[in-house]
Amino acid sequence: MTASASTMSPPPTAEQYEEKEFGFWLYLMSDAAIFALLFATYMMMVGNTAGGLPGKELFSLERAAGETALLLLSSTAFGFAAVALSAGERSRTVIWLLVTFALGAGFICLEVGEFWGMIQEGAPPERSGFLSAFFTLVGTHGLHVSIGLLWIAVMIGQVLFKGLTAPVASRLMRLGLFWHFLDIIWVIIFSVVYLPGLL
Amino acid sequence: MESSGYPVERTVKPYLIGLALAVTLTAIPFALVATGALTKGTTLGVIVAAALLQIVVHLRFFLHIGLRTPRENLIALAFACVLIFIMVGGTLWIMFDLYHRMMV
Amino acid sequence: MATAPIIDPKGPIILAERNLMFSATAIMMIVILPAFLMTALFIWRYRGTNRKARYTPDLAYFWPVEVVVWGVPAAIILWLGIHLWHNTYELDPYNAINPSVKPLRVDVIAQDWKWLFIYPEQDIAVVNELVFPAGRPLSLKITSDTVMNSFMIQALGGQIFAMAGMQTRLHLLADEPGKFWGRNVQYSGAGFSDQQFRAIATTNEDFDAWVEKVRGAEEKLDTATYEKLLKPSQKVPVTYYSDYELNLFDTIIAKYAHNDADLTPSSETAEPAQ
Amino acid sequence: MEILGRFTIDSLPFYSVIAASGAGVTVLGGLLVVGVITWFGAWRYVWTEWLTSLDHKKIGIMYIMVALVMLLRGFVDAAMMRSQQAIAFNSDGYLPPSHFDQIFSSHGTIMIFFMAMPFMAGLINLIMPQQIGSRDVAFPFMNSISLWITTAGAGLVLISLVIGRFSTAGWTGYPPYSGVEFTPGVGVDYWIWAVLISGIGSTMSGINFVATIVKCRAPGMYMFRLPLFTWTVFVTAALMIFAFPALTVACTMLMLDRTLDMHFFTNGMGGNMMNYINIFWLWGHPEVYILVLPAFGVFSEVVAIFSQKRLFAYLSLVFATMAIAFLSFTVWLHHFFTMGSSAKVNSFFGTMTSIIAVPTGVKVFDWLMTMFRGRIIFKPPMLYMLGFLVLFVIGGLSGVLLALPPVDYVVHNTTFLVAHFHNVIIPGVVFGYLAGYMMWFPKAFGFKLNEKWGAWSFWCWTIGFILAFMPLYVLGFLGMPRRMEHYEIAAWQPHLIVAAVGAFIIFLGIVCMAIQLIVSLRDREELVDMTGDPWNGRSLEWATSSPAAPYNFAVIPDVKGLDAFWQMKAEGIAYKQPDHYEDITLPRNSSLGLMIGVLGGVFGFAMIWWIWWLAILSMGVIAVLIIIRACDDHTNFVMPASEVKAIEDAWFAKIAKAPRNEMEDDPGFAGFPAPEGTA
Ligand code: HEA
Ligand code: HEA
Ligand code: CUA
Ligand SMILES: [Cu+2]
Repeated sequence: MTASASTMSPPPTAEQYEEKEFGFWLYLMSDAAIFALLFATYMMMVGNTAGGLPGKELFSLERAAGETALLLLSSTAFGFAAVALSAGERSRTVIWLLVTFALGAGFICLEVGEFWGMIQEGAPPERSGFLSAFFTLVGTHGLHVSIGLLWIAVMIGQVLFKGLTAPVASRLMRLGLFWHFLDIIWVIIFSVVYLPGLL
Repeated sequence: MESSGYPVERTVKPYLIGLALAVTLTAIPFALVATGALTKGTTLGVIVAAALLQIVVHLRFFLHIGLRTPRENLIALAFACVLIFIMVGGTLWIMFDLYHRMMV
Repeated sequence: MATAPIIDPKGPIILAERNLMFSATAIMMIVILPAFLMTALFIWRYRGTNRKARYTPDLAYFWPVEVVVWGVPAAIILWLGIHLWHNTYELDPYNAINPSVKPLRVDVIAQDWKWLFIYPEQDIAVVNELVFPAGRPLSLKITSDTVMNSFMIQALGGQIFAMAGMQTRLHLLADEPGKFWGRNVQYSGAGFSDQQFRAIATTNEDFDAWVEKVRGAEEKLDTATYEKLLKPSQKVPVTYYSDYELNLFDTIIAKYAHNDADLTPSSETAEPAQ
Repeated sequence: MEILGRFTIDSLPFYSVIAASGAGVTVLGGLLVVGVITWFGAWRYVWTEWLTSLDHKKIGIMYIMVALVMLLRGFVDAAMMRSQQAIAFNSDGYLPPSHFDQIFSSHGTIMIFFMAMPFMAGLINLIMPQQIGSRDVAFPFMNSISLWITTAGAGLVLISLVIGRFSTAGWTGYPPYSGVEFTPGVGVDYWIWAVLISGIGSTMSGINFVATIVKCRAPGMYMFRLPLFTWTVFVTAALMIFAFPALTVACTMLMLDRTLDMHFFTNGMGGNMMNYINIFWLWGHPEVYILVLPAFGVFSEVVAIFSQKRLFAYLSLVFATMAIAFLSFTVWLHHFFTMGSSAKVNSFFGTMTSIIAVPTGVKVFDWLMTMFRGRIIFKPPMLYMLGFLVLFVIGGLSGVLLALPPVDYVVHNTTFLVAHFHNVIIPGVVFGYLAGYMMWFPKAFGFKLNEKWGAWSFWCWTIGFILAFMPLYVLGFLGMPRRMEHYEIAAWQPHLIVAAVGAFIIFLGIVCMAIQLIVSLRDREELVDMTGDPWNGRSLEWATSSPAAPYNFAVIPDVKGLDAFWQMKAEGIAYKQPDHYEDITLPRNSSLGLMIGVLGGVFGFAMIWWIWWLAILSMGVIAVLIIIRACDDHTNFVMPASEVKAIEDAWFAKIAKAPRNEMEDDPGFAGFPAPEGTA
């Protein structure tokens, strides 16, 4: 396009935010399909321990409960950030985002610890089909959470530097969708992986 | 699922309700597994039911899916549910059928 | 050795499979031929230069046409679906062919790039040659000690995959003595093109004679010989083994066992809703 | 850790003359392009007008150029296979197995992922926003990322010619053969990463197209007024969103098996290769309809325009499209009937498969009914349409035969299957896209394509196709497996020779298309399309100028019904210049999409060769670039009304002195005369 006639760009319209939100929603649906197939694979492969340790001896109910609590609280904390955002309160938004971040980071720490412990116990992903499926499924969720953390950090920066402008607010709303979506995935993870595994 | 940059008026209330429900629906299956109070089959049933309910709770109170949600988002969600059901259900059906035919 | 099973089926399985194909093709002609005819006719009749033909630029809907256009194909597919269902059950390769006749059991192992046939009742093993009496059902258990293969003797019937750690079944029957061509049809690497074997249907007497001949072979298929045989090799000549290691077939499957525990759906929860 | 991962000097293709010359041609081709651009001093132009452009029309054209380049490669592969098989009776031919298997793998991969998919994405990008009366797609920047990472995937396939080797596991990459145990080396990794990367691009395209069609329609353009091409795009894009995750999962797990020694699909250790096949086809089957549905859309437009008649049974066609799309998710097992599933499973999936014939048949007959009582004009797009009608039906018939499990047991993995899918893909997909290419070319470049050479290309394609693939049905009955490098059965050879001749005639068809392009470029003055509506079209893309202005529509049209533009012409409200214009907001160029694409390619390359530092570095930079973009609130610019007015005035001046619409000169013409000029 010719550069001849560019004035400053106007603010996006309400429809454009709606488009973005819809697009992001579609992405989440697509991502849900990825997780669904990982779940299906895991369900098929739980028994394929190839003589290695099964889930019963690897998982810990306390740790799973701790991870669940952290993630659930961070989801709620994000909700409070959204409330602050809709009230236009910048510093309260930032504070709640920080809380969300901290809780999410705590979740990642627990999970990394869990993975590390399993590897130490002689149950790394290359030990059996079951462990490959476990690490891939739970690890993919963890990777998403990590990306979410990075995104939260970026958004904290944006709120601080740009304020609660319309584009920033719209990005925060999409981040919220993402974060709550990961919580749903986690609910399925503990219901499919940890609880039946420990039963 | 808001349409303009700013979210519509949000209150703390749905989040608190959601949190309370989610905590309950998590605590029940965890407690059952921890205590072994019920038989294996029943516990599994409860786990599945609690998970499904909790998904609905999250969708309702955290993602604010509801009647005000734009219709196309709901259609996309419903379509996703159907397809995921086909993909996961089909996969499990096929794979366990093959398993029974081959691992004798 | 290649015969087109379509023209010249050599056994009841392939005959049934072929007949299904013929009747399906025939029934589909009910819609396929009109499609051709209409195309030809409309091209000719409604060519732009033909000013005599009627021209109705706004004709966009006529419900009887829609009824026919949905209804006739649906009826054909209904017919086809019934036959499909019926024949798939009938021709399930796991089905024993004629339960009143005792089949000949052969265990088949795919290797890179050859086929090993074990005759558990005769206590012999053969590479790249499958001999069996005509008129007596052949009951095959098939596995692979390498990548996925697919076993097919097209003159007698369809194929089935051979996979490590798993066992598939195939039942075939040759009407008359003859020599057929069998091979792997699933790409398996450099030696794929030559991964073929002779399938020979004989008379009962010839079969017994052949078994005696193999029993007289010097080599036995013990673990060491098997390991040697397993190494990738191409264009392997027919080899006879007068005896083989006990439970060889099951040992090969067990090598790749997933787990001792049973893999049943019971230990899983239902599918996630989304 | 080695700084270059597992790269060694042996990775260069000096092991065989053929491989080395392939590499040489690839490198030379690249150098040639760079040389030509430099020679004309066009870098600046190429950079600002094309590479960094976010204009959907230009992105569309670039997609098609990628498809064109890859088509050459895919065709060379096909020609090599055909000639090898023609001579390899009782001899080894000229290709060793280790080369032949790379060729069928790269042919299948390229044709599906890097020829058909980009061609499709290109046509969609070019036309769909104009058909719905929009100024752009919903997410122009993401569109550019999709383009460039698809191109990066294609680049990886090309690089595999020069550095290392390509996969030998076919386009389906079945484990355990594709696992490290049986195929160590980089080949399969090239395949995995090329497919994974471009697959992500396709998922993003799918999201983009759905969002565009849902959110960016002109006022009055209700869903049930969408032109049929747009409908098929919508459905295809929805399939892309939900099918590509399966490909991503299958390939990722295979990659984890190969790279991190996991055991998803290995022999033993708890691996289960059947699951790969299951998940792969969970994508693979919808994929073939992803390819063919937009082609059906093109045919629906072509048949109405060139029969000069309204499309027959619009609603039926829409519902048939939806039915095909939905059913395509319920049939995937038909690709592995022979794996040993029980009769219950096989007959369920067989039945679901044959049901697809019903909505497809509805389409065929509704297209025929569109021709009924029409005035058919035999321009090249219509020729392709007619060729499709006749030939595709045969391919569909063989598909239904394959859907019968007992029949499939006999012909699965034989050339009968190869014949089936070329028989649906070439008349269906390729003819469809070529018809679209010839019909919409003026929309992209402002002049029409030579029709004589177009007709010749059609005849070569059709005759060549029949000769090249009908013998394969026979060969399938003669038991010839697919992927055979040589054979010992004399009865096969005559058929294979005929097939080779057929491939050569197809090649002539492609030559005709090249000539057509050159001749048309030369005669572009005569072939110029002044009105923007060279075929007396029906939908909104014909309401814009050719090529369309950056904003497509200076004033967003108000849609009153089906065949929106036709209606405007009928009511005489087309080509009315409004008395004033408004400022128009458009996306600003961005080089980030290109950079992300290039870095995505680098990342894939690093993962293939285990150059971990480079992988981390390129991923890191991609993350930074995305963050930069995510913090940018000024991604648009405004084109002032005065500039819009200037562009529009020039177009209306052109319309005013437009020669008679050339459709009018056709003896069969029956529609509206071209506009006399502006009011
Ligand atoms: C889109 C898919 C596509 C297309 C178009 C083709 C086209 C052709 N293919 Fe095929 N082919 C496959 C997909 C395709 N193929 C697949 C998936 C496999 C399986 C691979 C495997 O085994 O794993 C295969 C395998 C395959 C084999 C191997 C068979 C075997 O296993 O033994 C052979 C053998 O000769 C073959 C031949 C040909 C020939 C001669 C053509 C030619 O006739 C046609 C030449 C076509 C073109 C050159 C493209 C046309 C496009 C244009 C002309 C675009 C023009 C663009 C613009 C003008 C902008 N193909
Ligand atoms: C664009 C691509 C495309 C399309 C449109 C189709 C269309 C169909 N395909 Fe095909 N198929 C492929 C591409 C495609 N296929 C590829 C690439 C492979 C193999 C890949 C590989 O292994 O490498 C394959 C393989 C394949 C198999 C697996 C075979 C095997 O591996 O052994 C099967 C089996 O069911 C099948 C069936 C069908 C059917 C029933 C249709 C139907 O949709 C066809 C419907 C159309 C008609 C029937 C004609 C028109 C209708 C009428 C005129 C009237 C109504 C007709 C009746 C009532 C009968 N296909
Ligand atoms: Cu997209 Cu407006
Ligand atoms: Cu299919």
